[in-house]
Amino acid sequence: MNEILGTIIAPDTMDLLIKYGINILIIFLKIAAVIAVALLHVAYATYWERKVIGHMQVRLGPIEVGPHGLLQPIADGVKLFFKEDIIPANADKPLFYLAPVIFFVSALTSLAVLPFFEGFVIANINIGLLFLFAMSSLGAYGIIVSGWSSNSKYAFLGGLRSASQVISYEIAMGLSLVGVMIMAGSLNLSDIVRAQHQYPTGMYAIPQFLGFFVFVVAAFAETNRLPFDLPEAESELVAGYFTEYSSFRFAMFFLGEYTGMLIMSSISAICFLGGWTIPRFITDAIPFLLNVPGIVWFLVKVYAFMFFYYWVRATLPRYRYDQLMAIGWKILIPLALLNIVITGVVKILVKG
Amino acid sequence: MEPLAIADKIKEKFPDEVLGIKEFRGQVAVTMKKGRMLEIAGYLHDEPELYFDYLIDVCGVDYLGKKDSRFEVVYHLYSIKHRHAIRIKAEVPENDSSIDSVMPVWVGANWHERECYDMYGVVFKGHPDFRRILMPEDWEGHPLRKDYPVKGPAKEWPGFLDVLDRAKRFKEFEWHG
Amino acid sequence: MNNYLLIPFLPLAAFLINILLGRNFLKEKAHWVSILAVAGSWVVAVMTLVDTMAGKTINQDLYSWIVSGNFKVSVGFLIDQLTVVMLIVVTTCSTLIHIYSVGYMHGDKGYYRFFAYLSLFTFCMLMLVMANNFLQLYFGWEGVGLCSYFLIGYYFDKKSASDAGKKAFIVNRFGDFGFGIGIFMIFLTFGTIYYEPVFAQAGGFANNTVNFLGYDVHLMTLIALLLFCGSVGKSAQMPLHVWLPDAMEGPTPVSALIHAATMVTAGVFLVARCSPIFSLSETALMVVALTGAITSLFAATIGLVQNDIKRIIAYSTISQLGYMFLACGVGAYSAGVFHLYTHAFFKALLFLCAGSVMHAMAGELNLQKMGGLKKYMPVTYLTMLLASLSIAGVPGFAGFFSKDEILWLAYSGPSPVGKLVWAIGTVVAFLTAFYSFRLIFLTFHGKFRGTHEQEHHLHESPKVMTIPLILLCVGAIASGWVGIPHLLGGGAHFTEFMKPVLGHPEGHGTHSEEWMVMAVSVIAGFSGIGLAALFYLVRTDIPVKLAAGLSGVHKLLFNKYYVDEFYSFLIVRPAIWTAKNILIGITDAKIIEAIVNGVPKAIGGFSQVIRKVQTGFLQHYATIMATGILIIIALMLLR
Amino acid sequence: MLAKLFFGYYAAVIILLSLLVVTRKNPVRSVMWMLLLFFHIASLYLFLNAEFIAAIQVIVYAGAILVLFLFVVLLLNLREELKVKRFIGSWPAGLFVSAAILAIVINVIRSFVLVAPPGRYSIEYIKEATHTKALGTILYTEYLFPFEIASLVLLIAIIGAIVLAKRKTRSH
Amino acid sequence: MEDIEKTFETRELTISMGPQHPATHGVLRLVLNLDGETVVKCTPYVGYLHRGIEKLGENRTYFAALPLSDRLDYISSMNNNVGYVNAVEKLFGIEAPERAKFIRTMVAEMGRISSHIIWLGTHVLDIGATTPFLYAFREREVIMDLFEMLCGARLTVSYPRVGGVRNDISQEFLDRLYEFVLDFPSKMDDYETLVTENRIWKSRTVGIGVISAEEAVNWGLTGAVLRGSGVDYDVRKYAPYDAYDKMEFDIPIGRKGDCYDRYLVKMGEMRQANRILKQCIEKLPAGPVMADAPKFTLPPKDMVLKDMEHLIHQFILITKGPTVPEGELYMGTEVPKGELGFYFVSDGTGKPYRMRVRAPSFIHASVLPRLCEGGLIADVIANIGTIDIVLGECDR
Amino acid sequence: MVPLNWYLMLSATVFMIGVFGFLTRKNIIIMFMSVELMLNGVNISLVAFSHYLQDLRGQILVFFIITVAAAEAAIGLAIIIALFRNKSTAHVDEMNEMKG
Repeated sequence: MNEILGTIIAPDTMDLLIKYGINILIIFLKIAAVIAVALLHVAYATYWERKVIGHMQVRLGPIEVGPHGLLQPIADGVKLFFKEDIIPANADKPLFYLAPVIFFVSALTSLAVLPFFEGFVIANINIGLLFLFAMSSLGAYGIIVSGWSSNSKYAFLGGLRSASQVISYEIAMGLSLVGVMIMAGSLNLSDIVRAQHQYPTGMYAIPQFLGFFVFVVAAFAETNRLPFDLPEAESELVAGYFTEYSSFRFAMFFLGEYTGMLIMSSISAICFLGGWTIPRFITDAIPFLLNVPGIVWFLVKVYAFMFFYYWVRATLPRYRYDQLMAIGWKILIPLALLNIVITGVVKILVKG
Repeated sequence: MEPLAIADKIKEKFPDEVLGIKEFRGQVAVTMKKGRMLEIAGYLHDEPELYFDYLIDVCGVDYLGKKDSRFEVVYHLYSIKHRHAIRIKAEVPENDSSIDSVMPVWVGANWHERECYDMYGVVFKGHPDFRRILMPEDWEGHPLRKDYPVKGPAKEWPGFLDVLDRAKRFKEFEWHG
Repeated sequence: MNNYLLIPFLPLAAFLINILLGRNFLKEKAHWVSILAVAGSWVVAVMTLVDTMAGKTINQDLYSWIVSGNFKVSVGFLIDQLTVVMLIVVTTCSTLIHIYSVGYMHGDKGYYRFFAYLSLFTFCMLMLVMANNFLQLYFGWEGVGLCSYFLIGYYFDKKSASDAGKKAFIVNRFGDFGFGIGIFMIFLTFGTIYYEPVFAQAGGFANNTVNFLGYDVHLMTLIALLLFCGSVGKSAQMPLHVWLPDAMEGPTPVSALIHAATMVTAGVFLVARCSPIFSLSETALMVVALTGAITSLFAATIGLVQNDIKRIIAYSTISQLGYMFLACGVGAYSAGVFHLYTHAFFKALLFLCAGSVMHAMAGELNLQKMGGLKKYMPVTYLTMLLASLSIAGVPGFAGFFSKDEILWLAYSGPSPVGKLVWAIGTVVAFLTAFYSFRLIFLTFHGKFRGTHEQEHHLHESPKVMTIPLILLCVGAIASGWVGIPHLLGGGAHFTEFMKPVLGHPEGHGTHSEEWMVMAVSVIAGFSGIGLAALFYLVRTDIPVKLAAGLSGVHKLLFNKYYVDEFYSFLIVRPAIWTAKNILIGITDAKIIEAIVNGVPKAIGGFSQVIRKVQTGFLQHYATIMATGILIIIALMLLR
Repeated sequence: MLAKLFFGYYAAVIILLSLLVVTRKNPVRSVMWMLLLFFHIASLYLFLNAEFIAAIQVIVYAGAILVLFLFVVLLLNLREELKVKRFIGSWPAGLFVSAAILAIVINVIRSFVLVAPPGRYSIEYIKEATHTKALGTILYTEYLFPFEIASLVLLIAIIGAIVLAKRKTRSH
Repeated sequence: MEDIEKTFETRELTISMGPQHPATHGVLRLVLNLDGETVVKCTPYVGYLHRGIEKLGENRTYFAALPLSDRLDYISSMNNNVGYVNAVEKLFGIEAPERAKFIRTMVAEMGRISSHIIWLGTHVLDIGATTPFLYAFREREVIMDLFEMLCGARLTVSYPRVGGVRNDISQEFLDRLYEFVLDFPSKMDDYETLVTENRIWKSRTVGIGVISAEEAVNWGLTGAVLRGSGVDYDVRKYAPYDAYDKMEFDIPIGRKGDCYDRYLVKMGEMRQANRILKQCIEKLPAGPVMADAPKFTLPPKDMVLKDMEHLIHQFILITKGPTVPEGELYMGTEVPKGELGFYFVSDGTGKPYRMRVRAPSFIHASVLPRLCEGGLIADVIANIGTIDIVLGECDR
Repeated sequence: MVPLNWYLMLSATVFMIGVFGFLTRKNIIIMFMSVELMLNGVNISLVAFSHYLQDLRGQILVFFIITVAAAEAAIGLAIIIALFRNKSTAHVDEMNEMKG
């Protein structure tokens, strides 16, 4: 038996396999850790949103489950798990099942290239930013397919709206990040953070204020948040593309959306706000801050951005669909292009 | 203008149409024949001294057994320019229960007339979208007629039977824990 | 700097601009483009003239057009003395007539189209005269023919106009057929169609003969006559003259430019250009001379009795063209070209004056309905009078010098028919003077014979029309002064100038003979004027009586010798009969249709089967394509 | 060995998915299979050290072109599609032709040997310069002109698509 | 070309908005024919809440029909009550005492504020702003509490009565109301900062659902919708009832007749209502709250329990109803939604021979197609929001 | 090391599957997708060649092919929409204007 095995797998191959195996195991552990932590953050992002908005709206938010309602996300999760899963009779079932998975997975996959602090990234690939674009463009599939397979007009309209919104704003978002790419000279997210740290201001948000503005607006639209939550504008289209979803499939959309927010916040933290670093001039002034681990800064930035999401949600009404498209195509994209031109020219001038 | 003066003016203009003028608590009602209702409406709307640009209300009244002509269609008019009002009542007999729609003059009569038809069965000729409004499309009878049973018709409305039937069929999906 | 390139291409550019943008953008401003372009051409032409006077000639290829074996055609330019004269004539007349047209065509709905065609014509004419090979010449030749067709039929909604256009086109085909064969013969003989080698080698072939239709024909005679065929057609000589009077259906500026000053003289130009070939053939020259003489007499007699103002001038043109051929035929090419040059001015002027009169008469053409216009249109009257004096050969005017030169060289030249054609020429000079002044007197003197409204409407033409008239008038008077013969103390500069190209025929006569010839022609001219004055100013009853008395002759002349009818009887009707009965009736119906219907029927039957392949499905085609690829790959790889 | 194993997996899945794409009745399903197919092809590119192309494959092909297909499929509402036959009547001919060509081509490829000398972009070189940079250098120097033309082609395509798909404004 | 046109027609998407749609404010159903996002045709369907209130009224005495008016516009039942009792009083020919009139004016304006405030919250919520909705409910809660304090009911109050009001108000009520009145303008400022000048809000409402003044009158619109178009018509001003002739207040008027103008008018009305409230409190006269007209008003309850005549009187009035002069009468009052009119035909018995309710929401719902067609689907929401309909009133 | 021939065979197979789809499917959208399959087949071989020849130009070509594919998809789908508006069908066998 061993002989046969030996003929199939040579001993050196065996070693190789073990080496690979260990590597793979480490990667899996990393993935598990990131996903678990990210999902926990997502869950508490919902709690935090409810608390923040509740206080903004002169009410308390969740208070019943656990102290200060702290266990509310878990209760919600449990509830969603055990709810009855209703599938419309005329739905295209395989696609109906598949859609939330695509949506959720494409959101989660983006986590793979995000560097949370120095050296901690699942896949430190050179085209990290491109990978993010690729994954975010895949989210559109989940939306379209869910809208279509539900076999409901509201869902269909919402799906189409949402997909065209996501696709349109993806262009603006991609272009807004080109300025960062030019400044950093790399597509690798860790390199971008390091390059940013070398930069005098320490954050690209200051020289790239135009790009940052475009990015923030586009990020709101990408994640279908107010004032761009047209696809799920409940007053018009009920709940948009996931009108017909319930139970855990709904939860997947929900989680996907909040993961999207988390990722957008992370990208903005990494590409514009200096990632896990803090500007040099601050550490020069207060050297003590250097002792704070990078992950803390990262989380602070991410949560500040998340807070901004909630704040906007509590404040602004919603745009109309044509206005939304007009803003995307007529304002943001030209602005982003302008930003690219300016950045390029300045870079050439500074270099040459 | 004073309501009575308005009534006189109308009578002057349409002496053959006006059947009677009645005042009660300062409000004046002019009873008309229904034949030239659209023309009268146009006159009331366009005559600069009257200028009844605002049609407050159109409704029917069923005088079953009280008057010769069973139905009356009542128009409440108001002039925002002159701030005066009048009530026009057109007699509609049961055997010929149709009258011209005043929609060409006041678009706002649209749903009032539909409701009047729904409740009394008075047909408004020239209405562009004439169908029931409050009652279901397949309802039989006109509920506000005096001879309509207060407890509802003897025969149940099929739509309701359908709902009952559906409720019964959905029973089996109930979860009897 | 090849600035002479601008000469033809400015008008071409104007044409393109007008035809592309005219309808929608230029509209009423279309003339600016054309006028500026042609005027630019004129300026460059004058510059070229100055160069050429200094002895500089150009013969240059610009662009290879056709290269096929040893047959090579290029777009190339030959600019020598002859060309320069033609350039000056063409661009001057063209410029003035363009300007004139602004007034004449004002308000026409095809305004831009008219100017586009006019510019195209100018381009083609310039290509014709500037060619350095026969094919380019032929291109220009056909080009001007095409433009002539366009412009004659300019009012295409008028049947007579479009018919006239067709007639001109068809009649010209007869001549061009010969011309084309002539060019083939040249290529066969010389192996090239460039002027330079052809003319250089021509002498070597002087005695060759060729078998043509079973006869041994003198080669040069054959070529010359074939080329002359083209000339006859284009220059409206007997017997192909019939199209020119009809061509008067076109707008008057067109008549002036194309059918008087430039295009019709292309035939003369061709003969002059090919003088080395013609000179080698006695017979050909004789034919040319006689054709010219007979045509001029023939046309002049018709002109005596016509009533249509434009047709009179048209016959006069034919007659004068005959004169030019007469000159060429007796070997006096330079005299012919000289007459061409002077004629261009006064004939264009005559036409433009006629146009001006028409303008005033609201399109009326009949002489009998005019009269007494002198006081209404002084400028037109004066210019037309001067032009008529010039054409009548009154001493001092341009026409006198050129005509005298022709007559003298005919009289004294070596040509065997010289004396005969001189005699005819003298008679024609008399007739010319007579009908020209008949025209003047009937139009401008006496009482107005038209309707009252017409009289009311009479007015002088606008400045934009009269100024070209005045300018041309200067030409009509003065253009001859460059060729005042030695006899009158002049330098005969024109002949000297043309000498390098056209040679210098010497008259073999004494001074007294020369004086005699001159005197005879002058007397002929003055007597013609006098007779006209007698007939149409003093004794206006004579013409009527004469017409009645000689009714046979008058009728013959009035009906233009029945040439049209004769052609109609001889060619047109048989052709139509043949077409109707034989071609349609038998060939078409019985033979061709049988084939035409039978073959398709057979094919149709067959394709009923085949058409199933044509399914209309993209994929079936794609499958078949893929099958083809499969077969190819299989053949290539699995061989 | 491992590489071959992986290649075997990818090749098998790619072929299977291609077949699924061309044989599914429901166009939406076809699009979804195609999506998966593009991912596998992108992974294959990663094996060939073409990470930028792989990213482009996902972003452009999967993220843009295929979404466009999906959009059109949905806009046309092809539910009745499921009721009709998916192949044209003469499909055996198509099958035969393509299979025959494939057989011949594969037969030829079997004996194909690469003889050209390797170029200067070795894996080490690319690793050092980073793939994107190496690609960009060539693209913006040697292929600048085609690159600009490609952008023009895209622009024209966009305009053309808008013109074609634009709804005529109602006259009444 | 014709074919292409036809294909377009068939490719319109028909969606049914409602009757269970969150933005239709009740059981309104709109069938929308969409061409892309543009509304080509809008057909409202009403009647899902039809309870036959007119028929019911004909079979009840004038007193017993009062609670029916609570169920018309359940958001502002107080105003409906006031309208009803005013019409009946006019028919009877009696007049309420001065204090009762002031109290009625007061509670009517409270009802107006509470109705407008709920309109504001829901309308803004429809457009997507969540926070003002909750703010609005905070204020409404105060008024609801006050109503509860007044008569025990929060929603269907039936507080005004024919000939006066049910009971006199307490000093505590007045104090708390005064507190509210003083506080309210600052709350209004809060809403306005969040909404009025907001760019997104303006881009959603300015120029949307425009209806001109002539057209608005011709359609028979009333209330804020009419005044938003620039027509100066308010029953309180031009046919005053209760104590409105003693009040100083302005009528806010719009100019363009779009959603934004209607919004501004309603906001202005709330401030005016607050002003009226203040005046009511300040000018409130002393005296009885029930008219002294025994034939038409119920006797005091304590007397009924003590005295036989009163008991018989009460019995007759309750069972048979009052004896009403024969005649017919229309009376309109300004409720938050517009002009609410009651038309009675009396045949001399204690029950109305015909009771007609002229409901503003009914008319306003009928104008929806006019406002929505040609706009976008999102504008439908804005339009429904601003015309402010309540289906209970619309369907009756 | 995987031999180049394997990649080429894979590429040819994908390409021919695309051809098969193009030749046989009724639905014009699927036909378009088959064309995309063919392009992808070519791309595989280009990238493979690029790898084995150590020359990046193959990838540049892929880049251009993707560009052209995007343009083609845009135009093609627009045509499909226009066609669908006129004929209400996406089946090639119902578009037989060319039928002889």
